Amino acid sequence: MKANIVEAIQDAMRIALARDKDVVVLGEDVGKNGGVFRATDGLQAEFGESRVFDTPLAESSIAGVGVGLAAYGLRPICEVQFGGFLYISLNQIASQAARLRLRTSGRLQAGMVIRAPYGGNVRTPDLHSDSLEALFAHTPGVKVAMPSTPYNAKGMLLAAIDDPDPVVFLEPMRIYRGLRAEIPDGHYTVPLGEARIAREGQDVTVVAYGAETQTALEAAELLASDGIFCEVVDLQTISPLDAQTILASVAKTGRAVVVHEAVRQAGMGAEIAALIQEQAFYSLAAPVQRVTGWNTPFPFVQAEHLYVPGAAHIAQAVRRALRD
Amino acid sequence: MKANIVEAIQDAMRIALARDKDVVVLGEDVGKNGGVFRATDGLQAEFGESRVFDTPLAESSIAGVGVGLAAYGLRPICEVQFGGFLYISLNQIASQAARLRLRTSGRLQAGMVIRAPYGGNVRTPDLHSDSLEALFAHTPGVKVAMPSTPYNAKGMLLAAIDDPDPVVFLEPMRIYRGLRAEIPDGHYTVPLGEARIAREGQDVTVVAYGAETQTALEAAELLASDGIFCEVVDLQTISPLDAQTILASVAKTGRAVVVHEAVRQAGMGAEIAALIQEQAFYSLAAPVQRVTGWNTPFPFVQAEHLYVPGAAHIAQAVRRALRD
Amino acid sequence: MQGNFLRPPQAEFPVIRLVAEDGTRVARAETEPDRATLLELFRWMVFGRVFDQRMINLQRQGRIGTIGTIRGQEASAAGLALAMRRSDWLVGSYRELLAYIAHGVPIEAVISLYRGGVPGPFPEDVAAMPIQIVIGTQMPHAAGIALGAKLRGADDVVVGCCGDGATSEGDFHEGLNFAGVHKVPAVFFVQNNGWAISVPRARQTASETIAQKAWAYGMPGALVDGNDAVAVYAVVKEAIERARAGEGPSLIEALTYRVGPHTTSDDPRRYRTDDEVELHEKDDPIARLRRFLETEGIYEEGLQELLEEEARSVMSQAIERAEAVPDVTPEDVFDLTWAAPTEAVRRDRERTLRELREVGEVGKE
Amino acid sequence: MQGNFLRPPQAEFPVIRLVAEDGTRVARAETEPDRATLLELFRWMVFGRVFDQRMINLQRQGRIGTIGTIRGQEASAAGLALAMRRSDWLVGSYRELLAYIAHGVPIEAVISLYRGGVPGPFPEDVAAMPIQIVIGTQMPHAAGIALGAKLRGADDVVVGCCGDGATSEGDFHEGLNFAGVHKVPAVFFVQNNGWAISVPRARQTASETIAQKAWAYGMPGALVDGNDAVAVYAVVKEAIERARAGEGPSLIEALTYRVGPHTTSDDPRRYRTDDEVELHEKDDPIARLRRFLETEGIYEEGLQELLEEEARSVMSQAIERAEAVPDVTPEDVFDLTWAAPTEAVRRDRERTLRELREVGEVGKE
Ligand SMILES: Cc1ncc(C[n+]2csc(CCOP(=O)(O)OP(=O)(O)O)c2C)c(N)n1
Ligand SMILES: Cc1ncc(C[n+]2csc(CCOP(=O)(O)OP(=O)(O)O)c2C)c(N)n1
Ligand SMILES: [Mg+2]
Ligand SMILES: [Mg+2]
Repeated sequence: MKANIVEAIQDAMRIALARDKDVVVLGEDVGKNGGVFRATDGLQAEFGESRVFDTPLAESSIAGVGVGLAAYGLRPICEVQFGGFLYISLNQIASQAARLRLRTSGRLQAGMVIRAPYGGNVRTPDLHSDSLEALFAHTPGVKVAMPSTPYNAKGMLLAAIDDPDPVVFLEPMRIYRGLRAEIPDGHYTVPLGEARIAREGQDVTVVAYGAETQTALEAAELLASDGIFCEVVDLQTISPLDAQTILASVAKTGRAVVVHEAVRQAGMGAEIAALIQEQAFYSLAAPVQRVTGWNTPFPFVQAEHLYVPGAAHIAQAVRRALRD
Repeated sequence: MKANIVEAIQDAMRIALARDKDVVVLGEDVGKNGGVFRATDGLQAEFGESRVFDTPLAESSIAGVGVGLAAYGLRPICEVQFGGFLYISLNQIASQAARLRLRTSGRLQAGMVIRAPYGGNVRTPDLHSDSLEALFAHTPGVKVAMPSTPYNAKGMLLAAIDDPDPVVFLEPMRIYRGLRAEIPDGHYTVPLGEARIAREGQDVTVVAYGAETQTALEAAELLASDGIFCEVVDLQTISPLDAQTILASVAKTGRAVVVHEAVRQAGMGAEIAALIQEQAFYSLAAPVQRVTGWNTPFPFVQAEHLYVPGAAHIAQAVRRALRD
Repeated sequence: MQGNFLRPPQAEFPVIRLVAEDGTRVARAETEPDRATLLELFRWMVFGRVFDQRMINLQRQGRIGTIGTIRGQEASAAGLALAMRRSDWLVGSYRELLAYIAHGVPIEAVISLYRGGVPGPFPEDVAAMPIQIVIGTQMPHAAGIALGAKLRGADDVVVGCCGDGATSEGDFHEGLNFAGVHKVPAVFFVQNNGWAISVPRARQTASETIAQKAWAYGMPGALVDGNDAVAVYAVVKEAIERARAGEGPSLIEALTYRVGPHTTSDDPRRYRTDDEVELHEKDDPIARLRRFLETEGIYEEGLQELLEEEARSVMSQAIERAEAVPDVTPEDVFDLTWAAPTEAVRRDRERTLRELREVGEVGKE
Repeated sequence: MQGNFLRPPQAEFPVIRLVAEDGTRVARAETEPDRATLLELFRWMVFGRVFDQRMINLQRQGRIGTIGTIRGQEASAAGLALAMRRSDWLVGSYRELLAYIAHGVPIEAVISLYRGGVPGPFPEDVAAMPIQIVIGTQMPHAAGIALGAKLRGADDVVVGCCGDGATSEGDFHEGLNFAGVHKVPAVFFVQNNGWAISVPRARQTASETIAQKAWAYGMPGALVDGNDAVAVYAVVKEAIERARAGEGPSLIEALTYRVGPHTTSDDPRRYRTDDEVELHEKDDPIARLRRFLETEGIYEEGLQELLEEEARSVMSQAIERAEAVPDVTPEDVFDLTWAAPTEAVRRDRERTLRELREVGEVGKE
């Protein structure tokens, strides 16, 4: 079938709802409205109100009720309407979902998915564009998945729904619809914890994820016409971080650029740069470069195109990595 | 006067309450009880119930009411009883306090302090020992201060109370009382945003903060007897991060070890390692080492002494940095 | 033999109404608006209608971003704003735009915000928090500001507003509970417009009314017909005077209806019937107030048209001013993030700006 | 002329009591405990008293960490636990330790937890969430578990417990509101022991009772004498049966008193008078039930002493078992963090363990 990312995600939920009656979908406006991005469109009509249902407007309890459902043995897929509102869910995710297994010596676990669209350049209002993946990457016990294509969006979401650990699933709002591709019908998974090589190259490793993977690929294309060949690593899962794939690429290229649209300080770029210099110090020909959002809150719409790294920003950093 | 850290903090609040009638202290049990660690002991009796008062048991509103008080022009010092509960306050701090100035074009600002004890090896119950500084370091618009001595505890808290930006002030529970020192009477400040050299040395730079500064100093002492001389950089302010002081030290030593008790992945150690390799790549003789908590939640008490880096862990990393 | 220990909910809140749908008076109140205020109410409501339509048009033309609609809710917004002093604090959200403007916030500041720019500082004499987007978070702020006023011994009152959906958030609870315990001078005003995007009020809470939630916080509550501007004004006025007199906070539920879509991005046909909307459209707050003014002999022929004309021209000027405001720069964003930037912030700002400049050059290659 | 639009709180909740302080019966209820259950209640309450004292002693000896005290609250804990089926879920906190044990959680699991170790998995047939430390967070869990039971068509009921202080948390609100809307089979049980550490109930919420908060969620509420085990049992039983019958959730406030310190680290003299404590100490729930058993002719001479003896020996054995459990290892922590570790997790685990081993060697130098 041909699908864009939001359709791929919807397809994954439809398949999961059909194959496992313990799967339930909950969140604000996920029922009749089908979600503000239509990710759950038609699911309530197809599976009924006891499988797909609206919650009150309360993000802490969306996650917290999810923990309860999971403890009882169901497989909740909780939707938080925009990534920035995950701040409100964080306590239930980090202090509860992530630790249920530890606290019960494995007797109970919070096998649940928390889905949220994230990211900027979509002209959304305040706090709708934030990228909070680093907060969850700093929270062992939850996995963090961030798809970049219709294929991995569907496959990773199906993997996340099957996963016995809680998974925060951050969807690239900016490319929800822009990217359309052929994906397999029916059930398949893209395993959590594995990065993929999105483009091969030998000069510089560009590590990206989510919507920025596409931007990194654009940059690679730009640079290729100048004879600079980037290897683009698409992390897919942000946590646990697949260090091996990154390191294997850097072993080849000796140079790396890490890209994300989240705030720079204490973001994933820091973790990846730290990891590369730790493990591949002697194969590094230049410092790892970071291309990120600024050390400011996500700005007003008028400045967002400057805040979210574009292909030119990435290309600039690649050139810097090569200059050094 | 001679004071331990908790007394220094109390002294700072007493001075601030006395010199500025807009300063108020609020939180759970801060009134009659004087706080579960006695940090606010006697303050209500001295300044009255309208200056020092208990709140309902609700951490989101402790921060949120603080935002309102600050917007009105007061200088709230909010206490969150244990660092782990900052997860609940995070939304009000990150989505509100940190952005009030931006949203009002500078007309209003959340000049407030959120104090919380943090850290392990104190045999506290579940979620009482977490170190969440990285979440706040990833939140531009809030400053993060973490004292390590009675002197900087008092001076930084007084600076934080004066600061027009919101400050998350994380207090090293483990050395609240263990460390006693002479500190100046009366008002003085230790400026936010400046690290200090806690011990000079030329072989390896050890970057630490909070309670781990003391552990790093212990490690330095251990190593000195083996002829290894560490320079210990005490960050004092975690965010904004004083890169210059770190880089100046690494320029001298060529080797660095970063220490914290928080979770390793996406922690401050990552940011500091990333920064050093970015800015001091060619003076680095070995990869920056991280000595941190594990990539697990803070464990049960029986394992905490293994989780929280001890002097031996730090010494081990210093030797590793020298071996490379 | 005892049993049935569990007491089912019993709070009954009759809907307070002073003017019936057909514009006839049904009751009088001490705190109701005088003649001048009645005309002001009408003027602002008419303005609100024009404002709403113009903003929707601007959005359609791509000149502003997504915007919430306020059609049908003009009486609640105007009634609440006019019952306040300018020095009283307004703490609300995107659904209270009309209240913000009537309270003194420049229209161009609101337009700037929806143009994706900085709103610019509100005037010094307008007491208001920023227009909140993160649902419910403003309620603890309202409690905090009101506590500030109480501690300072000022006679400012705070009006904290939110929607029916927002009442489900933890922050709604924490804010009102705090306000109750500290007996602060605040009025909590919930515009119950029947919907939170696609979620109907009945799926938001099993509580029969939102007004009765007041009792959970030890404060009085009131349920007012939110399409009756006269009643909204009177009830809010009573609550504000009570708060100003030191008698503590209260909670008002204004029963109204969102006639338009949630925002310009919303398609309400997905979740509600046209019949339902039509039914509510008939109860137009502007028409109701106009009929009342007519009955009272206050309305002068052609007034509404005049006010509409005036509103259109005011809007055109405001749009012009807003569109003349230069776009936000990265410098603005850095400089508004920190009040006291440290050396590291200054260096980081410079690095970021340098990289942006370089990319600009790369772009020009 | 109308006015006084604001309706002050009016919910009146009489305290439900079946047995008076002096042990005489004041009322009967359909759902009250039978003879066997009365003796069970007494047995568990006596056990609770012994348990509490032993835990405090262990703490003083440094054999366990800080522990909350439950003295004075035994009737609430036992009454609630015995009204449940074992397959009903208990979702509570550190103040419900006695309820957990009476519900089937092994004593040594509780002791292990306070020894700073893993509690070990609860037995398969005990339906309970872990003993919650993060105040209020368990209330949405209770709602979620109850929704799970409803969706599965199971007849399990969930009892979600917390203290009076916890009612201020946003999660309390969100959990109960969710439960109300989805009409789940849950009973929310608040042990109002007068204090949240040093904050008295009156400073926690301005609401006259906690029971009346039920109405804000569209559910029935009840206020029960929490020192009357017979009444607690009867009221909880009624609420559970109602929930099991599909009639939805309810909220019970049990009025009791924390006679001891908040925990072994707390010094209550800082914030309350000895007089207040003495006053409450007189109303000892164990003495009350014993007098009632005597009046009813169920009590046999020496029973309490026998039960105390039994409890002491059970505790000694449990302590022995708990102390025989090996300390938590880093391996345990890693292996309990992830159910499905990835390759990166395995490598990270190995690195961490290797570094720990190396440090161990360094330590031996
Ligand atoms: C914390 C948070 N969650 C979700 C949203 C997305 N959202 C915007 S408006 C809205 C519905 C609000 O309903 P209500 O409180 O009734 O106000 P109304 O829009 O009807 O005036 C939602 C869910 C948000 N802005 N903030
Ligand atoms: C979220 C959170 N905030 C603060 C604390 C610290 N704390 C532990 S018990 C307690 C008081 C709880 O009072 P209440 O809910 O009445 O229960 P009680 O202890 O009286 O049974 C506090 C503030 C905590 N454990 N969790
Ligand atoms: Mg609404
Ligand atoms: Mg209590």
